[in-house]
Amino acid sequence: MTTDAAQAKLTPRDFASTQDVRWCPGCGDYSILAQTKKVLANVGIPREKVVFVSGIGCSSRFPYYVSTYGFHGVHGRALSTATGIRVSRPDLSVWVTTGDGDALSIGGNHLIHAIRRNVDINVLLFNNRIYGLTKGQYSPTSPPGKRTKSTPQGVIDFPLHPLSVAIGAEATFVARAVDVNVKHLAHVLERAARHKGTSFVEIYQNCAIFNEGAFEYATGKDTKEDTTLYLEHNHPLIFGKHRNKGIRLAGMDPEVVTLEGDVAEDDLLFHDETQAEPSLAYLLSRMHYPEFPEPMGVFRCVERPTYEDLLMEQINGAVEKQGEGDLKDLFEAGDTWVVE
Amino acid sequence: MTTDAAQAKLTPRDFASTQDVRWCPGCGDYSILAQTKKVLANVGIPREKVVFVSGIGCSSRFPYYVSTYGFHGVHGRALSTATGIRVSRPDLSVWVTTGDGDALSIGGNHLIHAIRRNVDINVLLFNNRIYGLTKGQYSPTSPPGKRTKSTPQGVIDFPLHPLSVAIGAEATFVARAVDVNVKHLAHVLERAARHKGTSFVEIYQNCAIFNEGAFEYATGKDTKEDTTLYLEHNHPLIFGKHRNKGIRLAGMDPEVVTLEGDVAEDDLLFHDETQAEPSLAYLLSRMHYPEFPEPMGVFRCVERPTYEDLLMEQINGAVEKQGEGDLKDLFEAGDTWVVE
Amino acid sequence: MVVSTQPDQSGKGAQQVIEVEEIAVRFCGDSGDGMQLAGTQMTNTSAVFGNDVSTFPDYPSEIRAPLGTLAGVSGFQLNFGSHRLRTPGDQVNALIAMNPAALRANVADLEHGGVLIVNSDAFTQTNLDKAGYTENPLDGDGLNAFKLYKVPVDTLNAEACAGSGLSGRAVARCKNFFALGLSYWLYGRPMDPTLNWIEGKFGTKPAVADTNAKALKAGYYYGETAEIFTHRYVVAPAKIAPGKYRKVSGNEATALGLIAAARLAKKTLFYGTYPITPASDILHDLSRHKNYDVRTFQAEDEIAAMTSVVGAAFAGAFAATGTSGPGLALKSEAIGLAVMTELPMVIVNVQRGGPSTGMPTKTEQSDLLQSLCGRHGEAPLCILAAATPADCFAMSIEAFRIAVEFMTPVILLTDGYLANGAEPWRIPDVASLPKFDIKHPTTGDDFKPYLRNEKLARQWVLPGTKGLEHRVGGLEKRDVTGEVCYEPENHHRMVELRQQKIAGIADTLPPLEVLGDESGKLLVVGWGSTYGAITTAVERCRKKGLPVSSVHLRYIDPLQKELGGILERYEQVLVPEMNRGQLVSVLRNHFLRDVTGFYKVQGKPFLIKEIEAKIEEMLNGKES
Amino acid sequence: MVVSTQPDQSGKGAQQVIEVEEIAVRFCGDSGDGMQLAGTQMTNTSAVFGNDVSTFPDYPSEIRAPLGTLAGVSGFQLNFGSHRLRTPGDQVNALIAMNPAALRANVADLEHGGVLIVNSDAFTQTNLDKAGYTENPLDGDGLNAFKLYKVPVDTLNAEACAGSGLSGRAVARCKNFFALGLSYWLYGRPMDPTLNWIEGKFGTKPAVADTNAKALKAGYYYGETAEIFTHRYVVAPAKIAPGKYRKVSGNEATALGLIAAARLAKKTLFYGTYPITPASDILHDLSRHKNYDVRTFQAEDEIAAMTSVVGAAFAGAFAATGTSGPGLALKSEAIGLAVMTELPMVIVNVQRGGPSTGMPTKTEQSDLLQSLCGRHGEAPLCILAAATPADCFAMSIEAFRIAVEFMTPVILLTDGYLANGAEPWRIPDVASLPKFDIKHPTTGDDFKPYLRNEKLARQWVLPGTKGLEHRVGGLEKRDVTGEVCYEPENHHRMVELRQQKIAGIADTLPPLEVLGDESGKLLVVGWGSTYGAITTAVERCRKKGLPVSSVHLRYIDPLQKELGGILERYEQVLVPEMNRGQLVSVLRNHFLRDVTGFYKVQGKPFLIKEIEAKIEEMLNGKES
Ligand SMILES: Cc1ncc(C[n+]2csc(CCOP(=O)(O)OP(=O)(O)O)c2C)c(N)n1
Ligand SMILES: Cc1ncc(C[n+]2csc(CCOP(=O)(O)OP(=O)(O)O)c2C)c(N)n1
Ligand code: SF4
Ligand code: SF4
Ligand SMILES: [Mg+2]
Ligand SMILES: [Mg+2]
Repeated sequence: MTTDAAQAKLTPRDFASTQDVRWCPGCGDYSILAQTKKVLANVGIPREKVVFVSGIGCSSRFPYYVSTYGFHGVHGRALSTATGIRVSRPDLSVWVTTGDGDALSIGGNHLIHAIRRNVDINVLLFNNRIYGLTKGQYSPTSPPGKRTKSTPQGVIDFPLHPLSVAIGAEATFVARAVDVNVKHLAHVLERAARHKGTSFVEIYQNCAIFNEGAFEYATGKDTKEDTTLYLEHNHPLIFGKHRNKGIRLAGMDPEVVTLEGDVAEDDLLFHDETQAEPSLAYLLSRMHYPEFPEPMGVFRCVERPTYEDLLMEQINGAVEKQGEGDLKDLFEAGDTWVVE
Repeated sequence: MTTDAAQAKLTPRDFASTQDVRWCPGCGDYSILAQTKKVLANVGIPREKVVFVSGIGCSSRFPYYVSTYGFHGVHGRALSTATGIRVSRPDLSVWVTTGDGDALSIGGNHLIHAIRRNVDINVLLFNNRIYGLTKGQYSPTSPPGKRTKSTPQGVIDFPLHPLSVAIGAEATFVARAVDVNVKHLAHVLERAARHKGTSFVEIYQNCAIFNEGAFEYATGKDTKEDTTLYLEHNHPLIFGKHRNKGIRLAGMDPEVVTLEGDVAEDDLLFHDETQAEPSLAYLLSRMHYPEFPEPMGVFRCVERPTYEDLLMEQINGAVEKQGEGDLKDLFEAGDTWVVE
Repeated sequence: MVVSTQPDQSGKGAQQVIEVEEIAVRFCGDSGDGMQLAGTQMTNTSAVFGNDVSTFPDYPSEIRAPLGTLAGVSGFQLNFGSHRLRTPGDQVNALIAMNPAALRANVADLEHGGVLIVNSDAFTQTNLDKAGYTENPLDGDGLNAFKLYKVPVDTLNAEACAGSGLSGRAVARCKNFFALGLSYWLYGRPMDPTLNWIEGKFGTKPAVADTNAKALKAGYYYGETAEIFTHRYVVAPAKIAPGKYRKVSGNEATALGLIAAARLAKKTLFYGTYPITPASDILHDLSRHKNYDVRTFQAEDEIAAMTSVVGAAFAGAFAATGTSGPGLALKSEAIGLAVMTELPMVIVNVQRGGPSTGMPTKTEQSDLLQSLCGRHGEAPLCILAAATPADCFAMSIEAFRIAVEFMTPVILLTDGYLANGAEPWRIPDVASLPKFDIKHPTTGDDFKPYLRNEKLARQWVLPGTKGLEHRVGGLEKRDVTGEVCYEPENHHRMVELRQQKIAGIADTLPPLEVLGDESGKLLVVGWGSTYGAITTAVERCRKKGLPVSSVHLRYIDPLQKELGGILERYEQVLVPEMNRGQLVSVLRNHFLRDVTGFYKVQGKPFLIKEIEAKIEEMLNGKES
Repeated sequence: MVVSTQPDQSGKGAQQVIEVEEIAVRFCGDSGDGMQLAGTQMTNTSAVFGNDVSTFPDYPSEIRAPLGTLAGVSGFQLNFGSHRLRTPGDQVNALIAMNPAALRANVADLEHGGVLIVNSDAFTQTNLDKAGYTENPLDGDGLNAFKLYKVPVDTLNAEACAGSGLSGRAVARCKNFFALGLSYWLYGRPMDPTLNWIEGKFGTKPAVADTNAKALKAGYYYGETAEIFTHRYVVAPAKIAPGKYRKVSGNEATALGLIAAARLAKKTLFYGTYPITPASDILHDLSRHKNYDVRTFQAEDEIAAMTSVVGAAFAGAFAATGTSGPGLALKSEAIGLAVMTELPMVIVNVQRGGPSTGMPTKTEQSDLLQSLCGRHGEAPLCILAAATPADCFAMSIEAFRIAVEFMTPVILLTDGYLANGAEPWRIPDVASLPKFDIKHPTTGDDFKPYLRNEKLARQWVLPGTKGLEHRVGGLEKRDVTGEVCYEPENHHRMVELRQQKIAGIADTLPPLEVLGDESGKLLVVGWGSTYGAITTAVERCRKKGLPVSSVHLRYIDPLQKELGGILERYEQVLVPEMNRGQLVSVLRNHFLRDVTGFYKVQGKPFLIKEIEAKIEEMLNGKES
């Protein structure tokens, strides 16, 4: 939802609640909170028009820390709860903060169904590849082999890749960011806020206690340029400390090439976030470290009517055709008879 | 699971149960039942080693009609039930029959999680694009605009495409067939039966009562050659009454071309079901009527260890390392003390 | 029951006319034979004629079982009378069977000496085989117990409709009207209402309209002219409160009630649900009333449905869901969230045969305890139960009344029998309906989300209200402020407060009325859909002078305050339930009062006579 | 409680030695301060020393709240005595507080006149601020009620460990051992067990081992030499049944019991679950025992977990799941399927504070009614409740015994207090454990899936058995054959049979024993984790000569047969519960017996004295 309400401009601080924040020192959630407040201020939606909805998890504590309306629901059901809110109140800006367990384990089904209906909700998935609140069991995004409280010999479940799942359900807005790259995170969050329809954002989030360093490769000073690739619409896929590496298509498969000799920028795969078919976005979602740099930014951003708009069309259409419903007509519809 | 047990070969009739089949006249389920029995006989798994598991729906009545072991569970949970069976009994051949509502609406989460774990289960999704048993509400695969019992003004939910969802979860075996093309259906079912890991098969199934003709385009005598495309491994994508149309890649997007002039077979997209990356399979899953012919057959078939094999590895490994668990050791582990 | 008999005046037929107080007719045939339509037509005609009516359809549990098989038989039972009717009738007085399977599946319910009309044309060898008859029941004397009339319906119908220009199949499809016409003659029903309906329905297809009308008349005149019928029956109009009426099933009435409540409060009605038999029709009905700002949401499952309803309630809509047992089980956790967040919503549970998938198309009353206790922790809420199909309307409105007045989820229990059964509904004057005036707070000066009013209800804030931004959720709340709070004493107090709030609803309930004497030997206590059978049985027993009274509970939690005192005034208490004693355990627990449970868990409602017999048995001291 | 006092022989110190029967010590500090370890060490030492022990940890509900804040305080309470102990102690006799926040969060639980040792070094301005102290509590006389000892632990520990070669932070990490040493001296505990433990644990890192040992000794000798301590306390060994012991928490014991049951039956243990506090540790424990053919499956949610367990049971495994309230709610529908398919499985429910997300880290007994009634339809099953941490072992085995003997799901109720509390467990001789001999049918001559034995249990067939291929599911079954069946009488009968089967379990239960007189003025009835507090309270009252007895229920459904008779033999019945009277309603319903409920819903267990007081109040006739 995007309302640049002409009103006394709010500052990020205005979006802070009175509750003191209770995440562990070093938790990536702090940075996401800070950037979200900044974006809310930028987008300029009045505080009372915003609702944050969550399930259960460290990430799901989020609504307590923003001064908007908030609903801390049950585990995994944030998206269906948010859908109920949006469908009955399309005037509200609805945000969901959720975890990799909350959204992809117990809540996986609600996620793909909200996405396919394209309900206008901004979904921030805090992916720390672990169950934080319950103290360190593996999650659907934990890498195979990882030893956790519930997998002393290592994870044997093949992980789900959040963006691939979202694209499998044909999401209209799909993006990725990482907690510590705050500028880019804020940029992506603002793009999500301005998209009409379900905006799905995966945020790499460091769990300092149970999965410290899980994203070291993507955030480390001297590794990040080679392990991540920042997408730009209509630009070729270039990355690397020296910006001399790129992604080229070999048939249907991406390959890493070095920009030298006969390999020019024009030979590279160009990003097009508006491509109607999600196949490119899907292919990008398949690029994983270490084989590939992991794309960051907006993978896909296309228009499709939202569920609630289509519903309101039917409702308003019905009112136009049949007129505001009147109870007397309702009661007397069908065969009636009178007893004197 | 694939055991060509050397034993008195069973016939399809041997796989018929004593229950009389109770689907409506003209229901596509009859044909799926017939072909499945044929395949069971071909594959040669002993009857007692086979378990059919289902949820609730017309399609989920299936287990009653085969003479193997069967479990008719609750709505949407066939895959998690089957997982419990496979994990505790890897010697059994486990099959799931499910509907578009059972597997993709209430059961969507269990489907993607079984798929990502690659539990060795053969999943037959009877896609009739409607809720049959509950008499005609729309399902997650019903096309937008469709008028059903619960959508008198037409469906406003954008549909889920079963194969795209399965590929979003990185399924190792993905295929499609249609009820009335029995030869091809049997072929696909046999391929599924022989694949190790989760085999996901979408079957276009006609609901004669609540969605008659939904697949007319793909089955009609004079339309089917132009509306469907039968995939062959390592062969170009060719279709059409006169086999003169093909699919070519334009960047990342498929396009329909006619084989004439300077367009030769070699210019077409070649199918490779074994491609490690699922991007091609995903792209194929995006080809929908009327813009494209809808691919039939095996989209993807790759090897990946199954969940239960990895689990048994850990178990056997533990036994080798620590020896068969002994209760005395178990009880006396850790700090103990003796009171005289 | 026979009132008087005299020779027929009307037609030339020499039949005797017998006047009776009520008649139960059942039409049965293949799903394709249009039996539901025939039954509905005769119901409407009888209602317009001035009789009281009560009906119950009996669909096959298979969608479309093969033609002519037992599994494919569809039936419709109509009870019409010259006095108040509360059930479709214990026993069938007249059975119209269109084929052997229909005969086989239904003949057991036909009263001894009852009228049995069969379509003799359908008794072919193949059909007999499909029905599992080794020999034709129409030959031999297996049916001697009944007044058997073999009518070659197919032939007669075909003859009557000859030259209609319609195809043979189309003509055959009219045979239900032939059968209907015949029953109209047999029971002295006017044909006009149905003729008008045909006109209205097929007006655009004159040939079809014409042929159906021909078939109807042909059936009627066949009765008059064919010499085979020895009796006719007439049922005088009933004394019914004047007013405008329509027929409603329980599910229709529930949908009407939900819409009415929302409209009366000038609110959006959000209905989030997942289809399940026998609740789905509520969704179907509601989805057809979008111009009443009804927003139906068919969710991916019951958990999504329930949480969407919680979200909608938080957002300020009139939020409701409908389901049946298995769905209610799945909603348990989310309902707990609704209790903790103290938001208003209505959960309609149309009970069916359990446990598990059980007998999905059959009726039962076995979700009472799940409704009461099926949540973790101490999670009290309000539970209502509708007594008749039309009562579903009143109770749906009442459910919303309580939900918003006390800021609580309310479970409304109905069941498959109410949902599909139908009765006349006296259309209320809109002005006479309850008023809803809902006040959402609008000013922010130190607003406290969990501050309670004298009814212990917290305020219902609309998101979007400036200055009232706040957060709620499933964690324990600090009293008044609503912040997350783990303090021991606070938790203890909040648990008590939530209980007291629900208990307090009792102060707003209508008094519980006793049918019969205020005290005595035996009290029958019922709840929900057993109302019709129990009340009729008690009335009949009282006519016979038996010292029995009854109370019927439409409020399960909290119970009406009078109940405890009433129970004490009777020597014995009988509690008939379509379960294994769920209300019995509630009564024992609340009142430490020994009561006699009378259980029927057969997927079918009680018959009046079953309860009558039980009452007599207890009064004859066989029990207790 | 003081037994004797005399001047100290041992050290030079001039302290008085006081002999006492039991002591409750609580260590508290920052999550990082190693308080759990210190407490565990003192527990083991005391156990080895021959005392009875009972412990309870108190973790912060935040994962890692900021250093030095109240939210970050972690505590460990140890009760050790010269007689049988059943609780961690009502009141703390000695509190060791490592910083201001720890003092602030715990001092209220310290007895009047109790020992209070504080790490004075930690009482800096920043720490005082973080704890919310406006002034330093160590100055002024706010703590005069206690024997306050200000010990500069950081300094002394640093001095003692000087020259260890370890970093300052590493040395600081040893301060819990300094505090431990001091308490060892104060309570005359031997240091060897801990010194040995240090050796074993850090053997590979001599510097670390050495420094920890130094710290321990330094603390010990500080007590001896510093003149500040006026008293020492000794607690004589208890008379404990001879045998080999280990300490177990309720969750550990549950895991041990599940594994043992499966091993005894030579079966695979399948444990399908979804993590949830406070049940997750059962999963963690089981996942470390793969060599016992334990197959843990962390499912995507509780519904998948439960249905996977149903599948595993159908496949022939010993199938179990573990969860807490919200998870049990989600499992409701699938448990109904287990009831209908009559398959054996164990559902462990570790209760926590509800409703909804409630107070997840706190204990409660409020899922009894959900366990009993939280399913649609008539879906009876067996419910057990463990009484102590170690009892979780016995009851897990008993749960499987009943599950396979009667082919039914069994719910085993524990709670957060049992789950995390620990007590000594006398390690049983494997040969003394129950035998399981499970017979799966192997021959096919007209096999009937729902044919029942004298216990009404059907047979458990292993898929893979030739000739026994059959289908089961959630639809109603025909008696004996198990085919799908909608016949009215059959349904009625099956509903009865399922109920009778569960009722029949009572015939196989151990007799219910009364503590105290077989009849009299007052009976206290408890269930589950209240055992320790109730039993101790009743024993104390009886010592005072009060006419009170008690029974403790570990079987909730069915109840033991003796209960009804027992209840009749007492004038009054008191039922303490950590809920609002869930067992009370069960007793009232079953026995039409008025009982007095005594409810504490604070997320904390009953104190012994609270129950003592209530007993005295009732016997003084204030109640009833
Ligand atoms: C129905 C239910 N099941 C399980 C839980 C326990 N639980 C709470 S949060 C959580 C997962 C947390 O992981 P994630 O969603 O990744 O959030 P994070 O804490 O990592 O931010 C679990 C299993 C619960 N609260 N409710
Ligand atoms: C928990 C639960 N919710 C809802 C239902 C009702 N129900 C049974 S089958 C079904 C959907 C059937 O559609 P599908 O899965 O496509 O199967 P089909 O009948 O079309 O083969 C529904 C909603 C149920 N049985 N259980
Ligand atoms: S446990 Fe991890 S995710 Fe949770 S608050 Fe702490 S650091 Fe953050
Ligand atoms: S309703 Fe449709 S899907 Fe179900 S049996 Fe009939 S034809 Fe088949
Ligand atoms: Mg996480
Ligand atoms: Mg379907």
